[in-house]
Amino acid sequence: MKMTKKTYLLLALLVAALLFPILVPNQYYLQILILVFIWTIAVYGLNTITGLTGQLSLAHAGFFAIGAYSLGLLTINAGIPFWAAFVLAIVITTIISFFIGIVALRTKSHFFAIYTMSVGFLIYLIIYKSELTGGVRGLIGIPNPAPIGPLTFESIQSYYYLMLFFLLLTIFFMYRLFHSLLGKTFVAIRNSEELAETLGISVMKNKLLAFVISAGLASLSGALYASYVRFLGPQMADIHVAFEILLYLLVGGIGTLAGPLIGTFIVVVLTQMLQFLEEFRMLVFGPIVVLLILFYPRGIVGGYLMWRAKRAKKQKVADANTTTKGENGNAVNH
Amino acid sequence: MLLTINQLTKQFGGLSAVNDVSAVIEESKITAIIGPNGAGKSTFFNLISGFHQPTSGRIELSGQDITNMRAEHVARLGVGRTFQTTHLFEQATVLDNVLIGHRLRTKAGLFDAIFRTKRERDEKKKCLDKALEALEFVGLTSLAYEQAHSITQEQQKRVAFALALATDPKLVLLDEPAAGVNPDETEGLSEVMKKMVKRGKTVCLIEHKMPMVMSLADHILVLNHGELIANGTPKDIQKNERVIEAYLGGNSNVSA
Amino acid sequence: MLVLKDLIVSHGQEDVLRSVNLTVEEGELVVLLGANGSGKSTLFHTLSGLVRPTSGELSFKGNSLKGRSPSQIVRDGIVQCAEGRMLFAQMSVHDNLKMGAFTYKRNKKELMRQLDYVYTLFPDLVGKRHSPAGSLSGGQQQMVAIGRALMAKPKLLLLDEPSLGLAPLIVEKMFSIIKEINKEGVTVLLAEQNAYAALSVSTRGYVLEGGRLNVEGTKEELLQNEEIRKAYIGA
Amino acid sequence: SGTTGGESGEGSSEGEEQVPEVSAGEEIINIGYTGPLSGPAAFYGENTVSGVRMAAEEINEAGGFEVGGTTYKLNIVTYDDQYLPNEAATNARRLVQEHNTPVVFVPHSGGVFATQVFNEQEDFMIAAYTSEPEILNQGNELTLRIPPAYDQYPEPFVKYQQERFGTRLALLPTATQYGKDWTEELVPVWEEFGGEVVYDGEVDFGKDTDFFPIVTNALNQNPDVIFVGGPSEPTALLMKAARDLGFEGGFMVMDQAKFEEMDGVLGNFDDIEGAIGMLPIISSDAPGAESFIASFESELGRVPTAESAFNYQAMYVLVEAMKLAETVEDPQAIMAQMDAGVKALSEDKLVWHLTGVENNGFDWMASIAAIEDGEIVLIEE
Amino acid sequence: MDLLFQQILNGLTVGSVYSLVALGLTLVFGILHVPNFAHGALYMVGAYIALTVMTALGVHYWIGLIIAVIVIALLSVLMERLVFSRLDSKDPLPIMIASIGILFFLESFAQYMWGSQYQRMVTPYGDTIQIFGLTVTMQRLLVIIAAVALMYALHLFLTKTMTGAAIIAMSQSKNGAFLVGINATRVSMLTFAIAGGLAAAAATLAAPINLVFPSMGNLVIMKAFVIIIIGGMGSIPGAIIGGYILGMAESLGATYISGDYKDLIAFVLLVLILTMKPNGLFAKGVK
Ligand SMILES: Nc1ncnc2c1ncn2[C@@H]1O[C@H](COP(=O)(O)OP(=O)(O)OP(=O)(O)O)[C@@H](O)[C@H]1O
Ligand SMILES: Nc1ncnc2c1ncn2[C@@H]1O[C@H](COP(=O)(O)OP(=O)(O)OP(=O)(O)O)[C@@H](O)[C@H]1O
Ligand SMILES: [Mg+2]
Ligand SMILES: [Mg+2]
Repeated sequence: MKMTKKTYLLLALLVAALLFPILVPNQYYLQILILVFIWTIAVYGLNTITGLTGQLSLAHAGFFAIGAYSLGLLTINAGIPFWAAFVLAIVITTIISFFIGIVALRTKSHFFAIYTMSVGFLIYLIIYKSELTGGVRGLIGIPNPAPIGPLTFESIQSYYYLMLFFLLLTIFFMYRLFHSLLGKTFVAIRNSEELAETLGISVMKNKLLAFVISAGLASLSGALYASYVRFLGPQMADIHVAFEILLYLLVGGIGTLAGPLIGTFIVVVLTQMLQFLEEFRMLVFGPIVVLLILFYPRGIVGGYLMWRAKRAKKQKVADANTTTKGENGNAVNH
Repeated sequence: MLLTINQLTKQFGGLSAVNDVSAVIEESKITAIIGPNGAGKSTFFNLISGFHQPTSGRIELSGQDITNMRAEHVARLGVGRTFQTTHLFEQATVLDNVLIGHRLRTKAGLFDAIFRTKRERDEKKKCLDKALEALEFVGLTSLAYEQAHSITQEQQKRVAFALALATDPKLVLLDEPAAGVNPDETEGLSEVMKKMVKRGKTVCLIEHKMPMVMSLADHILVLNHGELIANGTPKDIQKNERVIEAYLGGNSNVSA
Repeated sequence: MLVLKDLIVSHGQEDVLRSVNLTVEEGELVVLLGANGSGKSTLFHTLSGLVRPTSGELSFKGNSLKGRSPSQIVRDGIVQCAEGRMLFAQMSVHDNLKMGAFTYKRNKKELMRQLDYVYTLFPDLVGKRHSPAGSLSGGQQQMVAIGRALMAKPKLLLLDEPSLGLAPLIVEKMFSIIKEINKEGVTVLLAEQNAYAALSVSTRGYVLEGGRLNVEGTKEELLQNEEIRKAYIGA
Repeated sequence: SGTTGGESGEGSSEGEEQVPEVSAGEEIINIGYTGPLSGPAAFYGENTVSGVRMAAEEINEAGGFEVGGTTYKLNIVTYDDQYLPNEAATNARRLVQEHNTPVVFVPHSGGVFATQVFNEQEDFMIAAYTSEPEILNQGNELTLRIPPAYDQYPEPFVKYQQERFGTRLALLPTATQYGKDWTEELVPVWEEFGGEVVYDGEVDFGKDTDFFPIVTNALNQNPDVIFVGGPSEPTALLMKAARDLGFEGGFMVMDQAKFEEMDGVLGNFDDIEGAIGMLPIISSDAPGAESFIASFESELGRVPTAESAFNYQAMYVLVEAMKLAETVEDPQAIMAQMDAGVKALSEDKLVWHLTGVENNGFDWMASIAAIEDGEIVLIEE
Repeated sequence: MDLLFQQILNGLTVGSVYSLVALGLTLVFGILHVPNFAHGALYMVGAYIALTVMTALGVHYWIGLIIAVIVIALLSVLMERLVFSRLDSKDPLPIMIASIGILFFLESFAQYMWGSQYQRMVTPYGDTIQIFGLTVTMQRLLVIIAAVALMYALHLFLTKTMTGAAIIAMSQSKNGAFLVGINATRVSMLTFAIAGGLAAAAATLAAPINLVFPSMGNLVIMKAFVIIIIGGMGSIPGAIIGGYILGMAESLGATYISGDYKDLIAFVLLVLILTMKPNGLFAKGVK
């Protein structure tokens, strides 16, 4: 019964998402949702390596940027058709991430975090200094996504559906991954690399796979970003972007399936709502982040899951108590 | 011979934790390794299971050279192990722990995961069956859905057994399986080990609990300062002067 | 000296200790027996202030221990050698032992004397004094842990399964050391699986079952109790 | 929804009623702004927006302006974008959707590029405060460049310095695109007049903690003149580092750095004797400068910089153009009247010599100054 | 030759600042087991406090420095009490995010309090002097001397006193520290205080050779991360040596390799070192 209730809820959400542009013809709201969709995909990417596999990567702003810049450069400089460039951009990023992963994954825990932070910073500096990428000026003139059959991508509504499509695809992908043997293997590595290794799991190979998947998702997100914003600057590879992605993930709930979507939505909307504070919004935003982490260290979805588990346990204990009451009485009589 | 060890040496800095040890471990038997603290027993296990690489010497498993193989590879060839301090996936249920134990015998990858192929479904079922079987073997079926960190020491030891068994090993290395377990339950663990041998596994254990070792082991290796000082049946060992002096002590409660 | 009344301790939703009553008189060596998971370590953690009780009374030398921090409790003279050892893995053995004297750190002379005493109790450690504690074998680490607890000059020493992972020779030796320490006036509360050896050196014992102290008695009484022999001595 | 209207003074966050009062028959027209109001570039953002605000307040106080029989008052709606292009685009959408702004001020090139993607489609004008030449090469008809083009500076700079100090030049500009573009403009001129470049470096003001190492390297080549530029204060410090390390030649200062702001860091102009750069707005001899400087000082408690002045000017011109176009809503029509708007502006509102609008960019007269004997001296106009 | 020595001197100056900041970071790492991103913000606020008391109260530079050290030490302790002590030390990610939240807050706070413009701290030691043909400002010499003195004092404290040893012990086993009677609360407060104090001292020493502005901490903190990784997390000598290695690499790299790619040096160095030694240079080989 519970299952169906959940399914109904999800269906309702889906229908709402599909109807939104028709019911609410506000471009600003659409813009926000489009950005939420794009970011969420990157957050799912980070969730794969950090949430599932337990390796905190701070290089993901870099992969996001590589995906975006690859698309930009392939379409502008090489003149490759849009969708071919789109696929190539993701392929290029995964190849790059493969080589970075081979080296970076030899380091563990915070070493890995800072190592990837440095890699991210190097990617940023390369984009920033290189002539090819347009340096500080950035990359201008990325074309609209080419029409696919009768579908064209000019209006903001069409962009909305395009991003929604890729988001749903990503969620489906993550859902399958979460419930697969491979997903369970990733989680085992997160729990203990040492033990996983004694159990004959090739830790390096699995971590590398998770890393490449996660970079691939980040680059998908980057390529979508490039096709939507159509201007790229080096600041998109900045470490702050990596922090931001991480923040979305943590607010939502790391290692959970729904966390990335919920976290990204909440944080993006919250930052927009705090706009009225102008230059002082960080003065409020910072403490909100701290409070959230203090009270929900596992994020919103993680907090909910814990609450549910606790409630289930309480129920069990209560049930057990009613049955053991009798025994207790006996013990006293003894 | 299931396992043949030839002049194995491991040095940490200047210290020889294992020094020129040669020994064999027979198939379908229980071999116990005993010796004082710091004698190099755990290091010995670590070398066999590929956790450490030996400084010199050679290890063969059923004739195959595994001397410098990495742990994961050794496990796939059929060596399962437990650690001295119990080591489980703490943040997972008992069942999920054991389920992952069989992962090394499966092949499903990313493609299978996403498209939920037949292979994925079959292998998942296989892992589950294997896990349930292993849990039943150690008598923990009822705890399958508990979190691994919330069960007792002795139960955790059993989960560790199940985990090792789920890998389908030929040889099981158990590092002090009964440490911190009370006598009553120690017997229970002994039974499990005997059962393993009955099922065709070869068991090799490190233990300081002499009553258990003496009644259980077919064969005993004694290490001291990294060197093999004695090698024989429990009876031989109990009488061995060097072992008594270095390890057992005069009035040890060997048969208590 | 130590009095526990109706102590209840829980981990999350579940009560681990359910109404424990226990007393230890000055100079005694009391053994705590109990199956795995019966709550021995939890009791010890509560005494050291690492876990807060849900309800009940604890007092040491007539003063309540409620609300006292772990460091204050150590200063009061209750020192624990914990299961799992909790050593400073990257510090040398020597420094680990020195840290044991933290509560009287300014008294260098006393510190040195105590250090000598510990090294005579565990001569194996002398050769390892400059090695990081984490690189020692399991049994050697156990010695460091006991040594470190002794460095604090406890009035009441809590030993949680000190024989865990020790070679028979050392176990024997350790029990005689415990007895010796006790003779020198340190009160000891000892949790053990090795019931026979533990009871042999003790004055009294308790048996903890499922979070309750069900049986209490002198060494002789417990050694003769059939059920206990069967469950904890195994012969 | 966003705060609207004139947030005045740095650091005052109390929310005064900011939408201007309107009496019967009057209407409010919203003008948008998105820029860095927090983060590392916040000071710059504040400088740009305060110019726009001051102009709007003055116009409102003077009773607003009349277009097609209706009197309008201006309301400035601001959003923070932290210098990020996509945030700027989001803000622009929001401004247009929720506040109906026909014009959005964007003070950074990234934000302009990201907004240019849809501004023609969504029908609003970008008032771009950036000297980035590319923004006008996109064929975007609704983009207005506010600041002066920098190609007028190199020649007088080079002439003055080669005459005074010599022909050996060390390059130490800021490591931004603007710095690079400037350098590319300058170097050919320097060489054309017979000079040589002896050291080619750049300084990343966002990342360097200490300027001594790079300045040491530059001085090792014995230059006569050093080309510097970037944010005023660290640029000043860079020049001081050169003096500390024994440099006695002259400086050419990119227009991004302002002498008046260096004063605050150095206390006086002794260390930058022999520098040539842009005339500070406070030394402007344009008819409207004095009153602008005075009211800026009284409101913000410090001297205005070019960023404030140029944006202030732009706001005034915009209103003139709206009047001439007889619409407050049609950006195309307003854009078409920009040049006429400049010419229609009354003299006493000119804070600098603005001559017209050419190719969608404001045409300012170059004003160059140098430090001679510790004083700012006007070199050329 | 002169150029070389001049650059070595420059490298020593920056290296000193890096080392002081990295030292505080590495100490706090021992408690949190996570790099504290807010540490750079403490550095920045430290500079503002010193600047403010110097200009507003007109106190001498040294008094300003001492006040800044005290205030930041307190602020750092406050951070520990209000936030970090309430988070589960076994779970690194929430701690990291909390520290990022604090970073956002402090930067924004500084902008609110002191504005976002660049400010200059005037030093009484602004004179330049010539030694052995090298040009140095007094302030730069002071940075080097004061930093070395501070580091030596800290070294003595950590190795020669039990309280110092307690800081190290805490970082290795919190429960172990409890069991020997270390007041863990006090030790972690002390550690945060020292780390904050060091950051404020470094900032006040370095401020006169650069400027004071809200994001000034970002410059230093990224490099401090690199340093403590190179030096091995939690390693005190590692932090000091790492700081000087980086300072030297930057000033000499700018001269002999490439001025343009000087910023890359730190990160390339890190990537190279970790590629060869995944646990850092000074990591102790213990499981
Ligand atoms: N990683 C290591 N680095 C340095 N020395 C080590 C390391 N591992 C073990 N040793 C040393 O090697 C020796 C053997 O250790 P090992 O753990 O094998 O002993 P053990 O026989 O298992 O002892 P126990 O019965 O106490 O567990 C010890 O002296 C120990 O200090
Ligand atoms: N942190 C914890 N969270 C939840 N449950 C716990 C925790 N620690 C202990 N328990 C549970 O409390 C009970 C008592 O554990 P405790 O460690 O005190 O037993 P013990 O008598 O010391 O056992 P052993 O002989 O194995 O050391 C066990 O059921 C255990 O699973
Ligand atoms: Mg061992
Ligand atoms: Mg216990």
